[in-house]
Amino acid sequence: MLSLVFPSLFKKPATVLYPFVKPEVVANFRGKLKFDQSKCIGCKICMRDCPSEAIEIFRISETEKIFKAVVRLDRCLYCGQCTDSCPKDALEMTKEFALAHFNRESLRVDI
Amino acid sequence: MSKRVIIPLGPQHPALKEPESFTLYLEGERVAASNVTLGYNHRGIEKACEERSYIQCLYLLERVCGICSHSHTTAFITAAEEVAQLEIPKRAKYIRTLIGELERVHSHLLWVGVAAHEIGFDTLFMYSWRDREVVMDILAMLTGNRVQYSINTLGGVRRDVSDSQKEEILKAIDILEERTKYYIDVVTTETTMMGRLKNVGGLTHEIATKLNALGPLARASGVDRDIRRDDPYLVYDEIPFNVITNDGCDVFGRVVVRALELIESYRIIRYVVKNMPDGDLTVKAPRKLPANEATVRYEAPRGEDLHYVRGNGTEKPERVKLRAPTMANLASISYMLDGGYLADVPIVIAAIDPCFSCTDRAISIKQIDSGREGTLEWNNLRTYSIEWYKNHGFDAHKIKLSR
Amino acid sequence: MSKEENLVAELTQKFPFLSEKFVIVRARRITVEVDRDNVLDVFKYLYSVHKFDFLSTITGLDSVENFEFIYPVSNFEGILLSVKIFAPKTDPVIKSVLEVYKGAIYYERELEDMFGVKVEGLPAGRHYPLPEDWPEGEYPLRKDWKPKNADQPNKVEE
Amino acid sequence: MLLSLLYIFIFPGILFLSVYGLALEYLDRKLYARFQNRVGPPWFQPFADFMKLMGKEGIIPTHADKTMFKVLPSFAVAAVSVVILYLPIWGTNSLYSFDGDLIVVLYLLTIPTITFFIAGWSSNSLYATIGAVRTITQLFAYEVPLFMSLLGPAILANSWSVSGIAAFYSNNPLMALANIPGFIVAIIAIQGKLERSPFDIPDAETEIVAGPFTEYSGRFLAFFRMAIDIEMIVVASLVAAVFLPFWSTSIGLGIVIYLVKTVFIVFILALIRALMARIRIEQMVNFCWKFLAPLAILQILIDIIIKVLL
Repeated sequence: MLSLVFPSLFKKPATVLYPFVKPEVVANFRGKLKFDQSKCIGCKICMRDCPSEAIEIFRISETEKIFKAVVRLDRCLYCGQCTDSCPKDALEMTKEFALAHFNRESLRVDI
Repeated sequence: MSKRVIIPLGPQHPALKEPESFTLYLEGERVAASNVTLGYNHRGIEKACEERSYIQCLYLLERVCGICSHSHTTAFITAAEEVAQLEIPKRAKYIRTLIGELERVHSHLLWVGVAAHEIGFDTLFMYSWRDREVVMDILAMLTGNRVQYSINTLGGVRRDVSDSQKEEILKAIDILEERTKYYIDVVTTETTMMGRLKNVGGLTHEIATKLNALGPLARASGVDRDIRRDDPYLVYDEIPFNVITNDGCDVFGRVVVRALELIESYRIIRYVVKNMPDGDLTVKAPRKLPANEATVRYEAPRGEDLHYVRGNGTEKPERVKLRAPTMANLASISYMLDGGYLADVPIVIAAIDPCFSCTDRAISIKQIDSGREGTLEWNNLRTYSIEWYKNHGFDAHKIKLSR
Repeated sequence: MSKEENLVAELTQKFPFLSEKFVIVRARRITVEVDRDNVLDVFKYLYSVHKFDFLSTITGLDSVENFEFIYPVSNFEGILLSVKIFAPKTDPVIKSVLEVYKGAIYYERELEDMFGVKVEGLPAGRHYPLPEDWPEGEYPLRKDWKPKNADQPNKVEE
Repeated sequence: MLLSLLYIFIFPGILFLSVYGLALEYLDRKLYARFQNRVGPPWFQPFADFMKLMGKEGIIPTHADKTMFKVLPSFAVAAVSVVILYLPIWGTNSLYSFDGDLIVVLYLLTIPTITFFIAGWSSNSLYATIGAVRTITQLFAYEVPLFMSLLGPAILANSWSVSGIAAFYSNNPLMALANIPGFIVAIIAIQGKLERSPFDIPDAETEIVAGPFTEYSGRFLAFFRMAIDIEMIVVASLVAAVFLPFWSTSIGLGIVIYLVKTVFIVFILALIRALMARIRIEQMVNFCWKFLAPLAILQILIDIIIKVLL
């Protein structure tokens, strides 16, 4: 054990000082959702498949088929099922993380 | 004036990472008897599953336990696919096996750290967790997350493994194998560790069989039971591997079993990576599953994980039943604690690698003091303990500990 | 004949009332329906002769008019035999298997609390999977049981 | 008079001890972290911890003995602080010295352990009581080897005062080589004295939460932690004075040498802490009596033989 412990005095620490040093997340990280309004057809399969009722799709125009998505970050599990379920690939997951906030209302965001 | 001291260990205690309660009846430093109370983590998951579609259940069951999340989803999804009579592609099976074995590596390395921490050896804890980051990074690279992999879906897997990722895996496995061999060396030569692990928490072969112990706990008592070989699922019937058993019957034996299982897991991972066939990742799965039933046993890192699924022709399952390995090993805990030292309680509890979230998904336990032969009355056990004590040259009645 | 068929043949010979009750689902999976009064004899025979010494769990099921209980027992050959017994809802009483399987005590207590069945021969003990102050007559895993706030919508309000 | 006050309150009294104690605690924690390949705390962390604890509410349990509960932390700090007056800081002369102060120092060093015991006992809590019993059991195990390991050098130096021993070995540095077994025993025994791994049995957190200090909070706990920090300096200074024969007549260089010696001892202590698992109380007692005590007796024999030969 000594041969492991002693040399590590002179090695770079394995820990990362997180808030000061942002780690690089993996390429296919499942972070905050991103919504592409132009692709959405309003089928609402994502709403039906979401395990935690985190996402909702609203129609915002009376005349045209334009939709907006609202996601509740406090409920979202970041499982990515909605991106798999979406038939038009309107949803995708970004690398954005650290989404905490001080109140619940701020966690309900339009994406 | 009572001669025994009753020590609560939990629900909140530094030695326990999850809420559960052990009541220890102490005679000096010796544990005369113990009670286990669980239920603090009861979340009603089985009931909740009945009100969700199969896909939603999958993500719920993934959160039964953080560490064996892949075990629970794989067991559930295999059962669901059996209900639906789906044959998933070979490549998907290989990827599930790969993630499952990587999870076993991560779980066992985590356990080494926890066990070292329980006996006050924080340096080993820090180093084994540092090296665990290697496998965590691999899992994150493959699945997109460090803990909740979410790789299973009805009819296959969600992410593919590319050739460059395969190389990364093999590289990481080489590093891990070297590190694991080093830790085996440390654990088997470091005198303070040996002193703390040898002849602690004894569980003989007969008792282990009788109390239906499973997983590394049972294998360290010489019970040759491994679902991967006995009742193969996924592609384990194609993979050559050995089932590790040990006749130590103590905590040290459990360390050895887990350490050698790590080495076996590395072999399995290498085989899986090298022999992974090409093909599709998923087959088309129906949303409504027929009225049928299936029972699946899965060798999770901690032992046999059993899932029972019954469909009823709708989108939602009629009944989902899961039994986590810790649940079956609880009977052994009280047995192993009795007669040991207070100082050994944390390591003995840690030695079954308890996961109380899994266990508590729908259960709580008040275990009657289990004795040498079946169920001993508390008084008999206490008398037994006091006599044992006297025979070893120490009379508990002379200590005034409690007021 | 496969080992599953051998086992079925042998058990049918020993217990004639079990004929036609066996289903070989797939390799290593057999289910059998047993009358609740005979189940202990079957378990004793399985335990001692065929070394089915491992009881994984007891699954309870509420199938509207009946309760169904499934005992998956296994041996070292990897055969999982699911023994099913039924109890009508009007008379929900089953016998304890504790004398054969020592580890069953937790599973049986779970049945008592979650389904409200009476398990004969189970030693008195603590209120079991549920907290001590759980109200009488509330059995969560029965199909007609709903949580208190089940009618409150859990939707995103707009 | 003014000089005495200066000695007591500034240097090497309370102020120096608190600052240097916190500095050594930082060094210990930092080294421990670096041994484990971690980053470790920033330099002001022990000070920040101390200030934070001082500002927190001190909760006294209903069933505890209130007077004892409040008095004991200050008592522990006072007892360990007094010891420094008898230890040589620079050069070989301590501030107050008389023949036989070695015995006084050893007994003063026992007092904090006793206060831990009483503190645990008077908290009237289960974990604290068990911690207290373990503290006192451990005291009986390591105290005798520690005393005997210091006895050998004293016999060879023919002096019962710490400064006398220090002066002897500083004048005859080669003689210190005879005391290597004693040095090993002393280093191991002070691990027990300071309740550090592998002998952190009395406050084993995974077993009995925080041992005797389970019920302590706020400034009472702050004082106890300060007492433990000061105890570390004092014990390190004692071992340095008896076993490490380097000195200088000038005050400046003398203090530097003193600091180097104590830092060296803390380095060894941190290394041992990083390398060992916690052992059980009965293994600890066995180890102390079966290995440390004979080794200490061997040390005494070596010293007597050398003395006779000379």
